[in-house]
Amino acid sequence: MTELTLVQAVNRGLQEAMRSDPDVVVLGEDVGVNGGVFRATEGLLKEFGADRVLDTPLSETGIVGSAIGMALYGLKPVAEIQFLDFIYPAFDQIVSELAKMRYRSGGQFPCHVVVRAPYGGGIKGGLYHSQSTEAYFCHTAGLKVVIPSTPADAKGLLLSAVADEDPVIFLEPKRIYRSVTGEVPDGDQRVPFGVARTVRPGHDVSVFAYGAMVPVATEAAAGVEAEGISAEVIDLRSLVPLDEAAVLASVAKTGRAVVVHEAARFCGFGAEVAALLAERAFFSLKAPIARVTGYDTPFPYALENVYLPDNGRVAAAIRATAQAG
Amino acid sequence: MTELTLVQAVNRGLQEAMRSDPDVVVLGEDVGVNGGVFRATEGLLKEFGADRVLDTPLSETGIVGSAIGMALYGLKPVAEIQFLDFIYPAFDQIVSELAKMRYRSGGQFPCHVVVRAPYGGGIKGGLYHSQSTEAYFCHTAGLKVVIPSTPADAKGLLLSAVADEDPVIFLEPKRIYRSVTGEVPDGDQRVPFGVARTVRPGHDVSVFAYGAMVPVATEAAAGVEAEGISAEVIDLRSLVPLDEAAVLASVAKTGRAVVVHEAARFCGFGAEVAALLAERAFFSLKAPIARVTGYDTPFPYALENVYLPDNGRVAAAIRATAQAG
Amino acid sequence: MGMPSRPTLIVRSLVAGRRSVVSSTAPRSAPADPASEALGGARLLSAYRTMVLARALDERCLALQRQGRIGFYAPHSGEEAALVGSAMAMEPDDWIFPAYRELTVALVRGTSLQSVVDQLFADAGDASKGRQMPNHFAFREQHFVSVSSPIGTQITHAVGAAMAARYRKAPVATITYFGDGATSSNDFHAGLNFAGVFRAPTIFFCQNNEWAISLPRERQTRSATLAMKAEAYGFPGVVVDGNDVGEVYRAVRAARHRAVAGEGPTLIEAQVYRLGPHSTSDDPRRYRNDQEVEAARGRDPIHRLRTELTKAGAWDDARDAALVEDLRGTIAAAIARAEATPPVDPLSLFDDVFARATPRLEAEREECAAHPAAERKSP
Amino acid sequence: MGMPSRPTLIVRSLVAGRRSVVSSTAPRSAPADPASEALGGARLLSAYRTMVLARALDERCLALQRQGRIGFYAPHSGEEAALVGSAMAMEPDDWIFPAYRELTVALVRGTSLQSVVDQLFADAGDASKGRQMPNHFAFREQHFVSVSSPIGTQITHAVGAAMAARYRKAPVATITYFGDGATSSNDFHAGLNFAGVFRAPTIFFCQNNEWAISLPRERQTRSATLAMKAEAYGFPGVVVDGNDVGEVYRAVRAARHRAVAGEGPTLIEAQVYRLGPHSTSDDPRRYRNDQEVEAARGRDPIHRLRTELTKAGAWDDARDAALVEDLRGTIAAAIARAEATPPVDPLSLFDDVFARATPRLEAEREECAAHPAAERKSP
Ligand SMILES: Cc1ncc(C[n+]2csc(CCOP(=O)(O)OP(=O)(O)O)c2C)c(N)n1
Ligand SMILES: Cc1ncc(C[n+]2csc(CCOP(=O)(O)OP(=O)(O)O)c2C)c(N)n1
Ligand SMILES: [Mg+2]
Ligand SMILES: [Mg+2]
Repeated sequence: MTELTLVQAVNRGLQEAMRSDPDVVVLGEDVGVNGGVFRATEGLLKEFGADRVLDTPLSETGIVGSAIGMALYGLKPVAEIQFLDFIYPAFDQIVSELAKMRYRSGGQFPCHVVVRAPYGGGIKGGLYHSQSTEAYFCHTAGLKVVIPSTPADAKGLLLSAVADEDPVIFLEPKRIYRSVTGEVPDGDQRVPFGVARTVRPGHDVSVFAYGAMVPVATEAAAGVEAEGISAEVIDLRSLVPLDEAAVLASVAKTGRAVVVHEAARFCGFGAEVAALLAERAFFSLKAPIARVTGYDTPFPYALENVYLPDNGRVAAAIRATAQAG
Repeated sequence: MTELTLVQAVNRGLQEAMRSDPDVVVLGEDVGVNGGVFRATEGLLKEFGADRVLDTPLSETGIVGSAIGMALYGLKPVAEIQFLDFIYPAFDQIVSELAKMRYRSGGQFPCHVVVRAPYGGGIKGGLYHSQSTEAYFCHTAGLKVVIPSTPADAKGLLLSAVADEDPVIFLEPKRIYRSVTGEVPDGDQRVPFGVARTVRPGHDVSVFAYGAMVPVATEAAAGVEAEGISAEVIDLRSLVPLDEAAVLASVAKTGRAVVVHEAARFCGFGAEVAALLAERAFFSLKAPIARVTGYDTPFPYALENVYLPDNGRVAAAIRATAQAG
Repeated sequence: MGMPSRPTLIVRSLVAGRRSVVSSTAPRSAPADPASEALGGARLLSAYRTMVLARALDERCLALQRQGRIGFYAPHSGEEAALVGSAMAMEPDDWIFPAYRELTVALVRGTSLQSVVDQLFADAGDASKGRQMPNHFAFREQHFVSVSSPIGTQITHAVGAAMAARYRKAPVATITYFGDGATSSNDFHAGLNFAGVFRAPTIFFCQNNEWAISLPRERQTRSATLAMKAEAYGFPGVVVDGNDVGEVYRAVRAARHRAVAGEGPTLIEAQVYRLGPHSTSDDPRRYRNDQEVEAARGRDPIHRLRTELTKAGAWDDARDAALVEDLRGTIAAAIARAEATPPVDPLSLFDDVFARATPRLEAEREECAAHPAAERKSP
Repeated sequence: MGMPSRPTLIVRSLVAGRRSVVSSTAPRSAPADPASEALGGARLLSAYRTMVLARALDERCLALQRQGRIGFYAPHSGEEAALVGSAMAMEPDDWIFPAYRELTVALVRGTSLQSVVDQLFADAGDASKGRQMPNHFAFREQHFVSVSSPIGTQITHAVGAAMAARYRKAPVATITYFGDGATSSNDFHAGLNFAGVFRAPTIFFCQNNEWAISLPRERQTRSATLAMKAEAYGFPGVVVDGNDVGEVYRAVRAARHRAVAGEGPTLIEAQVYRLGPHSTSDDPRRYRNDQEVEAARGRDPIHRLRTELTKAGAWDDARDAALVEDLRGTIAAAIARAEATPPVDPLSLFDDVFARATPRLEAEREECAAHPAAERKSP
């Protein structure tokens, strides 16, 4: 066990994966000499050399397209996109190629690629250094999508991602890159996909969150405890595959649900959680399902704190949901 | 009034818009000399000349990027993407630029652009000539998204789109381009955005659909009538802005809802409709909300008819929803 | 390819002599056998046979589509010399990143005709399990990578695979095929740039057939040639007469040498002409005139090679007639077999999304199984 | 710009003489006044003043960011001659499609210093309503189009606007600014290709400052120069010494003539050097050494022009000291004013998503208003 920040845990995960498998290579903008703009790839060039840590030209199309080619040949590339907001030049490669290669070839050509990207708001990054567009990827059949909210999960899920034969979109909540620290197991300790994590048990309301919203939801849940509301907080962390059993089991118990995410509400991931519950937990539900999310505007700069769900908004939703019906 | 197919109605809409406003220009691949691969732009080059009907190089990035530039200068470009499946090279331009230009400039630079694309399955087009990825666009703040299912709406909504100061993603259900005909008003008769269309009134179950699923849903609703189930079919047609009032009013009446779309289920548009109902119609709901959708696989070729919602699947869902609870 | 129990007609046999000339046991980094550097003798004859097969297949498949027996077809008539010459220049361990007109390349690589036809019929014999439209092949064993419809996307894959081969120190090159239209794609730009920067052992093989559906080459881009675009990425580009199978072969061979010698990528522009429609959905009379097509027919690569072989006394009309007759029979047999092959299993819809289906997919598979196919209506 | 009631310090006044030389009433299609074809006399002096202002602003803003008074800053030190020379060569009706280092271009276009500073502070005086990070300006009146962060996306916009101007038969050119890194972007490829095909009156102005964050120019692409990439699109590319304001001016002027005369686009590569960090988030010592930076300082464009002007007797140390002093005061005043300006209204979050807010957005505005800001925690 070692005490690490979330970004350090990502770094250790990459190091661990590269040490144990020479097929793992890292590529992206500024990942080598510079160690990544967030230092997630710090030290890798030095340890593994320029053959395995590739500073690429400024082209996300090229980064993901060439990563796919490497994977087809047999490597296990981990591509870094500097900010999730800059992934769109690679969107065609991701949705048309990466997600569909195995399927369209009848299983002949799997695509063993991890695409890592820091995402989310809270760093005063404005429109293009803040977005949470996980729903695009979750809606794309053929992609796995995971989001850690703790250092241990950052390393453990990343090791699972690199080991996974399927393409994984690995989103890192940059707002808590350094603000969250925690004990991280040493070595190749993987956290499996498809399993949610109960952050805090409770019996009145279920609160589903992921990424940087997990600490916000947890704080809000702790806050309403004094008012006699017992809120269960579940970190979904694996969006695809989703731990539907855990979601349904929690609501079977509480009968009430609040979903929290930074992304815009309309057609966001929260809609899927709500739809799942409205379909398969309907008879347990005692109150309307609340979504506490970013608003349906582009991500702002000056008003970032108005846009992002915070303790006040989440607590208010928990209260309202606990009291409704 | 003239009897037209859906694709003819699109063609007339473009013609009408170009006749009444010299700022309207059309650009895309094969839209000029060839008249569009589906003939949606047939005759436009001849009537309006090569200055207004531009056959572009094979670059969706260039098509949407240059359309944005034209709009900034003051034109009203209508860009054709040959198949929605090929829009991804332009995705960066659409989500990063088109959707955000007005917002990020504080209203100084609106983007008067329409992006038209045939979409959806049912033509044996396989993975890349069949997809329904409207949810990507609906989740992107700053874009309007409309989908006609009748010739009259095709022309009327297109005229509204061309007149709208905001970017509009205009999706055309190519499966019913020629199979559906109907009376279309002559001249500049617009169908407003944000207003759903009741295809068929009913009082037991609400069925929400759009595009090529509207005839499927309508047929299913007609079929279950004999079993004593009165299903109301609502064509959402304007996905953004969504006619939430109509959705809520219908379920306030029926207490039961089925959402039908071709797109994959997970994080699809149906999730938003379900989430909206689970949030704001909760106390009217008498049964789980059903989604009849494409499955969470890439779009298949040989098994297209297994993948696409059909009369049987929709009717079964209506029955189950009518009887549940 | 998952179909080992089915009898396979390997076209490699048509390309007689290829195996003997390019020994797969020879040290890969040694200077190539000079005999392999030009296409002559028996190998030229096999090139011709493959080209005639390709043409016969095209004609047959266009008819099949008109008869509604297959759903779609994209012909390659006019491009046979470029396809065969380039494919023959590559080694078995090399990787192919094709577009949708490269069926013939798969055949040269040793894919069975039956496999190709099964893909067109999307039947239970299709190595890709009926997942894709006709012409969108994938043949793992032959390193013939899955074709997709979006234009250009395979170009960056070819570069990545080449980088991987170099990382593994394998004497392997990759070749990617694409059209004149694809030079406008994002992946062309990214792929050539990455290849230049990383000196990837890749051959960019551009089939300039003068048209991208209805857009003529000169309106696709204003550069004097497509080959010269390579200079923008710091490596050489060459123009070849794509109707001359020997010239194509030599150019690709030279590019392959450069590649495996660590000298970097090459862009080859093969000047050909698309004699047929863009695809069975296309009507070329809407945008080009008959004279242009007739002029191109005068440069027909098959006609040209037949004349050459005949002049050299290596071929004659009788043998030609027999070959065509023979190939038609072979094709007919493969089609008959495909039509007798059962369709794919409906519930296989849920396979291969991931290596193992997620719980959600398994639930959907059950949901799907519960809806009897009888209730299903064709669109 | 929406701020008409605020007093504006128009830098145009610093660029004295510009208006008198390029008369906006002169017939636009007439051959240009030869006096405008070179930068001399009073106009050269104003170029110098603007460059000094730009440098002073850079220094001040880097300090502001360190003090936490603004959130971010991307300096342009080392690129002043290229920015000022190119901007002065454009006409008022021309359109600018900038990246994030083109603050100085906005100033040359007549944007007030106060407007620029208000954007950096994202306060209620910001023409873009505090929506974007510092350096992401938008000034409608000056045809200075909204800057975005994704690299290269403005390039195709410039081409589309140029095509629109041509369609309207307006004697207008567009210019787009981007870096060496941006030559790898999809929009560079698409934009230059469209411009070539449609002969768009566009100037592609590439600021080759040798670095794209930590990636040096020679690893961005292997072409000998960036300018030569134009040939791949069928139009000319030129390299200019970006430290020579006069040379830049003449090159852009010539390209603008070509553009409005219907002769098509030009790519200009201005060779400069990024003297400072990529941005306030960057530590350049991680990837480049001091000697390189020192060598570049020896070519400092401001120093060069000052020497030139001084030699010509048009400038001296006393005037220089006075100018710097004066500009610092002006900047300080603008900053003071910005810091006294109120923040943007929280509920303006919901404006400008569309021309008119949808019912959903109005509902969210109400929902937002119901949550008191006091409960809000900073991240
Ligand atoms: C990204 C993308 N845009 C549009 C299309 C539609 N489309 C299919 S083929 C084609 C033309 C391709 O031309 P070229 O690259 O010259 O290849 P050719 O068909 O001539 O072999 C177009 C526009 C597509 N498949 N992908
Ligand atoms: C599409 C995209 N990818 C990555 C980034 C992150 N990024 C910001 S600036 C930059 C380097 C740009 O270099 P260059 O084009 O040379 O411009 P310069 O900063 O040198 O002026 C990168 C990689 C981005 N903004 N957009
Ligand atoms: Mg072509
Ligand atoms: Mg640079």
